[in-house]
Amino acid sequence: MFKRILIANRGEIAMRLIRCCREMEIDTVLAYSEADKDSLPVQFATYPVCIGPAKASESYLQQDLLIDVARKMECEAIHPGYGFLSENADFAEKCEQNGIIFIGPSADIIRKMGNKQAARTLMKQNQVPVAPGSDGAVQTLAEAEAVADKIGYPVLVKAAAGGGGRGMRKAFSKEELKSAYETAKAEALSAFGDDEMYLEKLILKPHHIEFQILGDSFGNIIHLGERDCSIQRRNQKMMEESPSKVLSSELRKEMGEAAVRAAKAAGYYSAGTVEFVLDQEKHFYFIEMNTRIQVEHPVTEMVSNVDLVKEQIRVAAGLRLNATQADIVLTGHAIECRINAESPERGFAPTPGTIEFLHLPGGNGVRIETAMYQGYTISPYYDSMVAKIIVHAESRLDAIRKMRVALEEVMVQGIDNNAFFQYLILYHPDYIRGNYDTSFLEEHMGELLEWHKAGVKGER
Amino acid sequence: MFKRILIANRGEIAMRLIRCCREMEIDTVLAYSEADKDSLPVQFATYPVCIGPAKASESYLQQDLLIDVARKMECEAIHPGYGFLSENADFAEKCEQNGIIFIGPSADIIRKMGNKQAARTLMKQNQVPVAPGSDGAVQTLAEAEAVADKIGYPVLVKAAAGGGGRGMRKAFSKEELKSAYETAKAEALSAFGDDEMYLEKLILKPHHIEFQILGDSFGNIIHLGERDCSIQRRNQKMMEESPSKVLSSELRKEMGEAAVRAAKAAGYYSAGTVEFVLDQEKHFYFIEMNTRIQVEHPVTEMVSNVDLVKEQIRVAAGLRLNATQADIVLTGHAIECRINAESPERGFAPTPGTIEFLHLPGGNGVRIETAMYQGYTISPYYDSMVAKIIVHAESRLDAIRKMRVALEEVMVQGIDNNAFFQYLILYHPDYIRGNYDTSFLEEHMGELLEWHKAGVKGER
Amino acid sequence: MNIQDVYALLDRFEASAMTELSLEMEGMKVSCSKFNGEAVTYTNAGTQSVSGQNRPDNTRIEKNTVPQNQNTQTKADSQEQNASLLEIKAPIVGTFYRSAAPDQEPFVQVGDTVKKGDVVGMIEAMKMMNEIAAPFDGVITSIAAENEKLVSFGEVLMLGESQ
Amino acid sequence: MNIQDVYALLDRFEASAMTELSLEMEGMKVSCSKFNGEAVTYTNAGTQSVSGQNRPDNTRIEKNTVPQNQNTQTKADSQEQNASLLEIKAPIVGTFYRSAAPDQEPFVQVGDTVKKGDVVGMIEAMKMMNEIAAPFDGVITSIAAENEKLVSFGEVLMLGESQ
Repeated sequence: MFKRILIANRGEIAMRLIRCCREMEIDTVLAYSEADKDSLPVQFATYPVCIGPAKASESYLQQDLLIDVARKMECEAIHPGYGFLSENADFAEKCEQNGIIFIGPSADIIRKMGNKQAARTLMKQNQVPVAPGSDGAVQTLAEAEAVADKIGYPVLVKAAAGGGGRGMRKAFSKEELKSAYETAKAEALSAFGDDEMYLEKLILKPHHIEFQILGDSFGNIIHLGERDCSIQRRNQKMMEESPSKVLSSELRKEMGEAAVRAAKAAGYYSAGTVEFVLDQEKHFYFIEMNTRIQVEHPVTEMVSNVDLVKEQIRVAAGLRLNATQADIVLTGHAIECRINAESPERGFAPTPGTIEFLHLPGGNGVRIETAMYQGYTISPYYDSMVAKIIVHAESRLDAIRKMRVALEEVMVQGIDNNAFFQYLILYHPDYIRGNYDTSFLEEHMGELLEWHKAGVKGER
Repeated sequence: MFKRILIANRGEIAMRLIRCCREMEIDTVLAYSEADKDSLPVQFATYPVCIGPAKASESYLQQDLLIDVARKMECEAIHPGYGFLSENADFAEKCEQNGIIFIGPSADIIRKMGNKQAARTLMKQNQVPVAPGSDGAVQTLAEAEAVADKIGYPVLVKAAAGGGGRGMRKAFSKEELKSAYETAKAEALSAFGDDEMYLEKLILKPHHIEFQILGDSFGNIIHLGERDCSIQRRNQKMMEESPSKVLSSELRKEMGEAAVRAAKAAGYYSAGTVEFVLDQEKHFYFIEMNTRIQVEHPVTEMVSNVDLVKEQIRVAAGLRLNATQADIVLTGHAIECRINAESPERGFAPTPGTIEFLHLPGGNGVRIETAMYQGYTISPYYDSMVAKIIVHAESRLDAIRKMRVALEEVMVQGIDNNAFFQYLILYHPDYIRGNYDTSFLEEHMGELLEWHKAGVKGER
Repeated sequence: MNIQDVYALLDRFEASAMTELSLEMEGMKVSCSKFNGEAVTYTNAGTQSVSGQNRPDNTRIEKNTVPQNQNTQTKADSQEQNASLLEIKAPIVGTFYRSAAPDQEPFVQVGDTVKKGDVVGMIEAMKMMNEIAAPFDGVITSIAAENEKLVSFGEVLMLGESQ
Repeated sequence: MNIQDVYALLDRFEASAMTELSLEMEGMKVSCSKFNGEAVTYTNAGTQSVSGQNRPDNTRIEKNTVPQNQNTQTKADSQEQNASLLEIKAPIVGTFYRSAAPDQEPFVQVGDTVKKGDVVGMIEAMKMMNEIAAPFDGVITSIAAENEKLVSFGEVLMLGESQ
């Protein structure tokens, strides 16, 4: 096992990693920016090293600097967390070249899954369903139109190199396709320097269902069930749960097997996530594979009793997976709420500032992941997610109730946050019934914001 | 199910009960003393009612007042928590007489188990091993001497009505027995108004092993495994774990069955605990049955995945137990540390005062039970236990490491506490090897206090 | 920052050679001045926000779910603020009655003059009626407790002003 | 910024020759005055220690397990406190060298006089050597960074005094 690893991240995930390393008796070097000098991870890391100014591009994204610090501090591995360099193939490659283990899959795998069109082709070859679309790149508008006629509207025009919604346009008719194709292509060229485009059937109101994967370097791959991440605002996940209420056990089995096939096709190892959309008729389609530990990983940890970060580190150190597929027993129901320093009433604008009073929930089946403390100043430089509250209970309804109680306890004075907004979601009849897809927040936003404003509690 | 219950307690257990009730959608009336007006439970209860001044005898122990408030606030039941009135048969009886459900067993059962000598006789009748001793009360010194000669020294002279160490004396020889018998008898008379005495073999350096019991009013009784509570300072538990390292699975089964027999013999229902001592030769003897929810109940909750408080409330409402013995699967290992506002360096003297900075651990497998917050003033009127930290991990060693990490994170500025002392225990070679009994703290106190003073970390 | 801190601050000011001091902090404002270490006058515009500072105020969520709680707290707190008012507090938890029987007149009304020892209400606790006596000579200026409702120990029942 | 800081400030004021003081900082405003003494302009030398007030200090446990951390923190803090000293800080994270090569003399020693722009050390980062130039004319009064050890971005390497 590693003696020392470098943590190339901040906030709650840095705390998660440091705690896990301490439990495994691994020393941590925390590479932090000047803006984070008063942060909790700096207090708890074995060796905190300030690597640069607040701007991520001058600190957390400084690949060579991070590798340099890792070498000088005699770290055997780097854990990138999520975001920042976690899915950067070049960084993973540089680590490899410098004899440092990148805790994640190889640069090759990251690259392979990074090209959406290539990943799509690989999946098709391995009987993992993908949304109907072009068989490869489409070179011209005429070609795009032909494909769209074949698969039927609406369609999605996508850049192979795309990500974060850029280089992507919807078209509901032939008329719309022309401008969609042209603007997406132009955007892809300017954003990624690569205008390879392809077409996909646009799934309306899909469910976002993802499967957690664990693999080792001996070719063992298992899945740990799914997470339903359909509660999203502008493609940003807000609340996740496991198991999903929309999956039958047959469908769960089928999708889980497809996820394992997908991971095997990629020669995958480490922790990873296979994302699917599920349409209204319960057809599922591969979307992409995330090659990092995800924000919402605790949801899976709660139902599976597997420490994903620990397994990820063990596998990176060359060990075999601790569990086989048969060992994985999922029990109860887990929900996660992401607490963001943002103001729902002001369009979810970030609200950096100093926390004047802090009380977070606790008790039976309540897990908190955060780097906040009373007196801490939330920096305007980084992500507004400041805490994750995860609950685990016997049934979905029990978990919903437990989460309500937990959210009622959240007191973060000094900054606005979205805890009350999340609380309201838990009282929405459609959420309670499990009758929601990725369009839920958009469709009910007006209603929820009205409740928020009025301070009412929904249907109770 | 109940619509509203009265919480007749304070601090962390009040929070535990309030959270559980909220999850069950039961309203709570919190009866609190004036000294607790700024406490967290007052903030979270549905209806906080101040019932009297700080002194427990004028508030938390005011039986008639509590029942009066419960009636006026239309509570169907009273949850007494632990301590205070939780094992007071008269109070349970008054509740019954006033049509209020006492959440716990009946007054009869409490009374039956409260007389140590009667409980002992009941156990013997039901093949539950008790320590060798007198067959009933001993009336004279001569009789005591005869019994002691038969069972062999050392012996324990005990008052039938005794408790908390009063009315109890050790005797290692016939010479010592005379004064032991006489002083214990006199003490019992003055303390309990009852000088019925009996004799028991004194078990030297025993393990304190207790089994968690759940029973319903339909006669179903199950056990949820044991807790090893041998880390004690002056008969006060400090750290508990489950499972116990000293039990083989055969012995666990045997003791579990004895515990169920014990509970059945008492006609028990509700949550309860059967306490045993285990001697150096692995013989176990019934000591007493606790008829309340205990401080250390979370340890069992973590390994059994059963919410004991919820089951206790369900059973009190007349429902059947949710689980049969076969449903109970114990997984992993759990440890609890009691964080006390006390100064190990000053003889564990209580340290009431204001919490100037507070940070408590979190993350995967870490559970916090507390009513503390930053700015809260710990009252000198009540128990010095201010938090419980419970961890759950795959193996005992994993749990020990997780607890170390958790304790390292504890920051309670403004008052001294025992977190560092607990931390040191976790580094003691004998603790790590599971080589400890109730004499552990006494034997190693000097060593631990020296480490504490030096601020060293044990064997790392 | 709580009222104890303010007291400590004022004590320091008092003991010092300072003649003027004003401080704004954490929602609290205080200003004071003195001549030759003699008379101290101060206006305190923010006791409430001060004493609440280190206590968890109910959040928005809390406000919605536990209105009774919130109200009770606020009521009690707001009256503790004004030290110039005289208070009649509940000596025991129980049901408060403004009159001796439902069909009778209330013991007192707002505006009534009371003498120390006059009965101003009753609290029924554990089936016993407890008379509440005015602890001052003065005029009742407001009645905070509701008839036939449970009042907490120490809860302010009425306010008055001395004459 | 908490009330203890305010007390400390007032004590300083009291002990000083100041007759008036006003300070606005971190949402706190204070002003005070006293008679006697001569006017002195007050400069705020304590920002750092004040802002550290709301940060979790390492506890005893923490101190034992993470001594490196604690030391680094303390070192940085204590030196940032004293505003009258001039600081030479690391412009990049990397290995600090006091001399151009192991067998050569250090660029500077304590007591040396430096001119702005003089090389006082080097930091090797990503296989590049970066010369550290003195940002002032003055005398080196102490050298905080250890030779051939990693220094953090912004870490104080040396202190000096202007002449």
